[in-house]
Amino acid sequence: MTPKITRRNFLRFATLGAGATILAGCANPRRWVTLEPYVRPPEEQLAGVATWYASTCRMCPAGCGIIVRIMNGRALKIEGNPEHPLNQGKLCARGQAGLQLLYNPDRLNAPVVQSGRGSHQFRAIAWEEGINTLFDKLQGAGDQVAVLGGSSMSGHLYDILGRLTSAIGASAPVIYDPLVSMNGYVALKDVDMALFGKAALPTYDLGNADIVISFGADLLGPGLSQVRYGIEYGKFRSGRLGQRGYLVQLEPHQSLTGAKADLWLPVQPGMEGLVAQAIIDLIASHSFASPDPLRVERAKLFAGPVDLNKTAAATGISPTELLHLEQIFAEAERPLAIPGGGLSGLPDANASLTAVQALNFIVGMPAGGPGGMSLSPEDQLSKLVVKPQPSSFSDLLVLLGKMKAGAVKVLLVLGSNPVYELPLQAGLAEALAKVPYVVSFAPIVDETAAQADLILPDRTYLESWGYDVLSPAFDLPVVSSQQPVVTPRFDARSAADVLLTVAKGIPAAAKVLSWTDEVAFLKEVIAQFPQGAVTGDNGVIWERYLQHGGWWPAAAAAPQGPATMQALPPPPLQVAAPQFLGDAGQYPFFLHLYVSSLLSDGRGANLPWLQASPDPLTTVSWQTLVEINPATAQKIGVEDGEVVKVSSPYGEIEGYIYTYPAMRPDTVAIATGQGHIDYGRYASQHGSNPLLLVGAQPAWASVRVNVTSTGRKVKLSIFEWKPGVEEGFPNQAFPGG
Amino acid sequence: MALPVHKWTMIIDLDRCTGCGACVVACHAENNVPVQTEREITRLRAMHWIRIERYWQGAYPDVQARFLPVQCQQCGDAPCESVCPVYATNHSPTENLNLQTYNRCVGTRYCQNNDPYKVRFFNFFDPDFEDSLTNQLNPDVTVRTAGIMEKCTFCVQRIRRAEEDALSRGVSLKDGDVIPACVQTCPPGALVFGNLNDPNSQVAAALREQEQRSFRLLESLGTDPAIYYLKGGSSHA
Amino acid sequence: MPEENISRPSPTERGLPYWEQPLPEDKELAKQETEARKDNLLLDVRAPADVNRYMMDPMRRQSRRFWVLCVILAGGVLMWWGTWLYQAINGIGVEGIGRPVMWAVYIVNFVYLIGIGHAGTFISAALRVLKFEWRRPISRAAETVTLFALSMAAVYPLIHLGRVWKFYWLLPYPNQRQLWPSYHSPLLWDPTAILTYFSCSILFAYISLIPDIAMMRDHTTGRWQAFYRIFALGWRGTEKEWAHHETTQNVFSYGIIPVMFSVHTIVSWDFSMALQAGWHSTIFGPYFVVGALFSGTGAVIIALIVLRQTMNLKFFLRPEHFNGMAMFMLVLSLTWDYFYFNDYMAPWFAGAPVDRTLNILLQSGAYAPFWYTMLICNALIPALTLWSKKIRTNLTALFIVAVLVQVGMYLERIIIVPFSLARNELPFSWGVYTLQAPETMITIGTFCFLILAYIIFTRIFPIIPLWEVYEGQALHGLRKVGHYLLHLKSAE
Amino acid sequence: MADIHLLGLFNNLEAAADAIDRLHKQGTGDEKILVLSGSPYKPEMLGRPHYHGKVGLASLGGALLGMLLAAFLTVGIFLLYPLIQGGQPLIPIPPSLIVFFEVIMLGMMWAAFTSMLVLSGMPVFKAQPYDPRITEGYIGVQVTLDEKLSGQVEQAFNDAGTMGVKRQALAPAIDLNFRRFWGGGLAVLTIGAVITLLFFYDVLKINFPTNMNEQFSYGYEQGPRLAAPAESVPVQGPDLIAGEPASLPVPSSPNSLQRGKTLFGINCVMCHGAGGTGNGAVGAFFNPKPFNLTSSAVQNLQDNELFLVITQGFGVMPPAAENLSPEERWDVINYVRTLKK
Repeated sequence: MTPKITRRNFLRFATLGAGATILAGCANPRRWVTLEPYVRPPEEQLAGVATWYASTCRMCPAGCGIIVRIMNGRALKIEGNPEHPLNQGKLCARGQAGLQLLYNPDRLNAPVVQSGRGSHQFRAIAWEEGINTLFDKLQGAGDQVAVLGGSSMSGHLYDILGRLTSAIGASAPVIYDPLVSMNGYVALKDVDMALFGKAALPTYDLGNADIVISFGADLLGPGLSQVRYGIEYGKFRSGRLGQRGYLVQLEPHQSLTGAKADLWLPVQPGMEGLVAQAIIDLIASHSFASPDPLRVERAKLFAGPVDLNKTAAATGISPTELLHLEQIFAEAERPLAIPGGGLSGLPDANASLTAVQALNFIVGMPAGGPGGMSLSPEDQLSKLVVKPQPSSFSDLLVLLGKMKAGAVKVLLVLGSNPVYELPLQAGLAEALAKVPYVVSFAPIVDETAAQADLILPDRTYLESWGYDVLSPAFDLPVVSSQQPVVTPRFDARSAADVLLTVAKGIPAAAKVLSWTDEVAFLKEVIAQFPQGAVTGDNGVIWERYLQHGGWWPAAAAAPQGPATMQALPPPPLQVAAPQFLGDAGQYPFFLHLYVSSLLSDGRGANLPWLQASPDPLTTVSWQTLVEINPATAQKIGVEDGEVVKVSSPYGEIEGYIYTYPAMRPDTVAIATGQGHIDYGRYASQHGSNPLLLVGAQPAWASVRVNVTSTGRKVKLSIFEWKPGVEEGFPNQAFPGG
Repeated sequence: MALPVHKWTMIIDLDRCTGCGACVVACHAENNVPVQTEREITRLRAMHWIRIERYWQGAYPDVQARFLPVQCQQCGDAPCESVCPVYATNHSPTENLNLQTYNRCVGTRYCQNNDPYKVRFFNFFDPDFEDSLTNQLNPDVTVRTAGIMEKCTFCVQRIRRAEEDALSRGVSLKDGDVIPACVQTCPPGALVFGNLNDPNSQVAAALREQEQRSFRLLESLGTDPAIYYLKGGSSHA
Repeated sequence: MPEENISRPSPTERGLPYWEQPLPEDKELAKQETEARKDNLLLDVRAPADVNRYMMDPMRRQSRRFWVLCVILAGGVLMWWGTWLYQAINGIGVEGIGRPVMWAVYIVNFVYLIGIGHAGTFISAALRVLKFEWRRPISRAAETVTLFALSMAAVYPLIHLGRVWKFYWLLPYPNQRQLWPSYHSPLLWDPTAILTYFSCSILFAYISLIPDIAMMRDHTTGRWQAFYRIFALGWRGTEKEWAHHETTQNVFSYGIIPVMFSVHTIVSWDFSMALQAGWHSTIFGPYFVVGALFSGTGAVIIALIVLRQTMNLKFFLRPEHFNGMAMFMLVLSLTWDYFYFNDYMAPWFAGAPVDRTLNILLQSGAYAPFWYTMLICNALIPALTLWSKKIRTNLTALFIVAVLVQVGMYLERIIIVPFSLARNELPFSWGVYTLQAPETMITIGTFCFLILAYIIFTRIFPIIPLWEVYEGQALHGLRKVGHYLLHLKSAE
Repeated sequence: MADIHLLGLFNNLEAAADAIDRLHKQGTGDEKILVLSGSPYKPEMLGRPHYHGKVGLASLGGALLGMLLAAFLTVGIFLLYPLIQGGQPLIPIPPSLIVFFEVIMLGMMWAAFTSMLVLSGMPVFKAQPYDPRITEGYIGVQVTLDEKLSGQVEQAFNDAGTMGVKRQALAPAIDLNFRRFWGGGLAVLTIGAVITLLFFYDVLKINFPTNMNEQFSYGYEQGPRLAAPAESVPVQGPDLIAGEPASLPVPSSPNSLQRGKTLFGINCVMCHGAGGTGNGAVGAFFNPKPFNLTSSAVQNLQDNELFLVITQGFGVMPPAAENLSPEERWDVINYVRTLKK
């Protein structure tokens, strides 16, 4: 048939349909399509114009700018904000899946009170009642109020919480979630303070580096800013600088970064620091034709005696490889050393991190120039806006201590899920038992909300206001705006508004929190900004700020970076081999915990898209895998899909064996994210939670475990045909070569 | 009215692909691809229009994962087309697209058998979008019901929108006006999309420069795919 | 002819009816003739009145067992329909298929049943054309197998459709969808060929049935007579009717043989047109045809043996028939061996990665048991047994062999369809097919229907084409008469 | 006197042949004689002339019909619906050949069958001279002639040694049932075909929902309307910035009015009515009724206010932000201004 005929017929049908459409539109919530010529896909007849709103992604702390496609008042698609300096229009899997958080069928549609903690006996109440209850409780608690929050909380909410707590004399909010701790942000800041005299997070100009040695840092993984480092990696490989870049990855279990590295070295868990130190010592002792002779001098500041064989024995990296690493690093023009978050989970986290950061110091890259490490510049905004300051694990323990001591009458939990995220040893359970009243602001009943007395469902980030001060922000200090892109689908209220309302009644708080609602508050905060790149000529115009998705200066501010900083003369660095928790005989394997690419630290587990999408490296979805080297599997007599019990000194979980060729035989790798008990129909009853294997101290990355088979076997919900992929064709290589 | 002939082409740079899986989820969001339950996936019914095939190269300790994103190759001579008895899949010569008309499909599943890339996915059951999740569904794309074969369309709805806008504005499509969801979101820029007939387009340029790296999947079968892959490179130091 | 100089025997020395021809006086000759009559139906001439009774008695009264069997089979059929409904409502996913194995048992059954449907026509048409006299009593039994096997085969493509309620979109008819089916697709060559083959087989069987229905009409009363009267279409056996009957049967015989060959070739093209390892082969056409005849002959043998034992047809079905069929099956088995070797050899020699993987899978991999069983059943057993006349004429042995051949040929189709599909060019998307309850029940149900329809048919219509038998016997007798006439002619 | 049928039965061929010879001697023509038998005999054996049937010819005609049908199915369809598939030519020869072969064979054999019935006058439902014994191997010789001559015919039969003679009055020459059968059959087929065609083309229509007509997704202009979030600013830019003039209003030009009229017709008429008096067809469903745009209450509003109402919607009135670009909204406003009475 000719397209013309079809078109005419279609038009006829369409006009017939139009009337029906409107009527159906009024009556029937579903779509009514009239008969079309069946040869043409309906994808070819499109109407309507989409509206796009700029906002900020809160699926992880990175804070990418997003634009959301709205039709009919419904959010259809999230895309990266092309104007945004951080992610430049790109987005990761979790960012794309945010829509299912917005429209998650398990969201609470009203505030609820729980008749008994953990009973799931919820009673829906009116918002007024909920707010009044919260008010009464706060009234009664006086200064014995504690706040536990997550790191992806909006800045203004943190600000309001801070003002509230200080006004009533309570201790400052504690911001903690696994992503923060597993990235070692707190520890890194301390190290940078010590080395560079500035407590800021480091950012790495991967795109302009030529030699990169990553000490277990999963740059391309979910932990850090997956999108930004993805973009950087693209540049890194594009060979703009006349070379393709050379990436060395040291890690016991191959991550996405390891898969893309040019040299993957399975270092013994926890020994990355030693490798870094060995490189420093070698640089100090040898003298190569380095582009910057000062490197040797700087190295000497840290160097100690070097014993290659000892290091090799300890780390499992052969002397020649160590020499190779040292040589390429010292000779490279723009080398880069990146510490993995895992280092922060070692007993001597500080030493290891320092060793790696020292390498960057030794390189002595001029800041502002291409390549090298620089320190995140958001401190320039510290006078203007407040951003959540992640607390260390010890801060958290202090809070728990207070709770156990009964010094906390009301606990507010916002944007974090400690019951799921904290190891049992931390003793959150008994701490909570001591707290008379727990209020959760979770939009979905998660494990913590299930232990709360009152749940005032917050709005998800796509329907609420806020801003995020990027940290780490790469070259520019950025305040990323967050605005509702749709009218709320559920009867939820923004926590900030709730708190502002409550504050009205508390005299002390009413003085410092005089705003009618959060928008007024935000407007006031934004109004004081200087002129930015996208915010018009006469200072910040609120609308422009929302329209373009944030505020950032037109050009890079004063150069940030090591060179501008006077390194305090450090003591000779001595990294000790970490002491792993658990007796080597009883627990023969090292536990390698890593952040799941899709579910991240578990906050993504309630989104079907993330649950059902195959993990990039194992192609398994919905399940918790216990990854071990095939040789090891043979040794202990387990095979794919076998249900095993993984036990550590602190706990034990069940998981399914997956033989993973690219990992050390003495290591067991488990991804976080699964094992929810609550948190919605998609999250609950899938897999198990490896965080239960960790003890009650910061050293989450130095645990030994044992693996024993339960004899049961299951089918892996796997996308690849594993035998096929492993055997492949007789004498045939990978298609991409 | 004679439409300009577009040869829509995608380039996948295996050197840049980090296997992060952003494209997979972006495709789900854009094309209303239903998610499969754990049980269904164990029965080999996972459904992702674009998938990242992961192969292993070498043996421990020199082993490394290699990623190969595979989606419908939009073949010039598609084996899947000619076996469809109801014209549910047919070819658009003006765009070199491999069109799929869900409404016509009766579910013989022959196209999947005859498709060497196995990038066609069959709806074994009705998709279940839990109540409020339906708010997100893209009205530009039909929600497929049970018994229907579906596959990557190069986001034909985005192509159509771009074309209609261009028509209404009276201009011709520029390079970058059409970007499928997966290409749009790919952080390292491993995916590039454009019109190969336009010598100034990104794809044409990339193919000119990266000629020696480029190959097409199972090209020997004579399917004339519209997706070019760039081999993963390697550097030594 | 000139009337005057013809001399006729007077009424007194009038000839006897051909069924009353006496034995020769000579003892020796008489003995030989009785011997010959024992195992040769066409020489063992009886009065048609009696022969009719031989045929109709078993049709008249049925044992209790028969009805029980019918009920059981009917139950099977209901199970089939129920399962089909369940599948249509829930989606084809209740079947065990998944990526990349999109076709499985349903297509296997389809190919297998089409294959069964071949021997019938072949025996009744080809042997008729080639003037094999011994085919006369068995042709209808074979045709009937064809009819019901085909009717089931025609159902399977529908069962396997993802949206069976839209099956009519596959038919070429003017419609408001502004589209016709695409004849590019082998899936449309199939129905075209099957429609031709099926409808013509029905007509062919009916044509040869008309005179026997007339016989039933003449020898029944009441309601049944009315029933037969309708289907006899007023057949009287006039010269004109017989003449048209003759020509039509010849047209069908000559026409349906090439159609038969084309049908299974086209079925094989469903596979060999695809870019699939283990399918993409030029030998598939003849290979499938031979396989079809092979399994079909086996099926007919099974049917004949069962009929002979249950309906007491020892008079019609004699060792000579089983002997002939068995020999036929042996030849076909050897031919199948050759074609299979042919189909196996080429990929083995070329050694393309996929083909090699597939061969490994079959020879030493998970599917090895199926593969070897197939080879044993299809090649080894017929070759070892059927050479001996003892076994060929021993019904029990022959029955077992025929059943094993069915098993072998069914396995062959399984190996071709789901097993080949499990491997392709991208190891990432390999897979496996696991049998599930629904398709098992549907398969059993359809075979129940096949058997039920068959046995009911045999109770309503004569399963032996009596008129053909009479023709044969009469012609045997007539030779003498004709000789005599000629002798007279030559006399003057 | 009327003709009658005489049927003589013989239990063997010679006798039958003898009888026929005798009839010939009596001068009975072969056309008056008919031989009935339970299994086919060559007419020559009974000294009867050979009979030449026309079935072969008929089946040839059927084959030709089949060829035409095949030609339509293949070439015809490919030309009617030129859709490219799998890089094949528009009219692929080999597949067409397959269809040709099969359909030709179909036509041939069906024609053979039909012609067999028609030519041999089947089906016959009237009573005919017949005897059940014919299917027991007996041979019947039927003679149709004047009753006067019946005597000598019976004589001939007896001389030939008949097993019995049956006489039957001549039935009406034409068999109405025969006509009814074929004519009726043809009529039924035609009517059936016509009715089905009416269904195929939706002239007669059963309105049952087919797959995917009802979509889970919320289409354009449908669903329960959700208002745009208050105070949020889309990427396209704010429609109004507090304290600033409306962003680039379009001056009221004839073009703008023309565009506005069209857009008004598409987006507003269904509720506000063609004249804007609020009497639209769909508006009738709503309570409160849509505004009367010609009223001073509306006309006195500022442009900016109208713009906001169009953009964000008002009460049950849906926001048009998604369907109208800001310029288009200004066109509509310009047009609405002209509705003032």
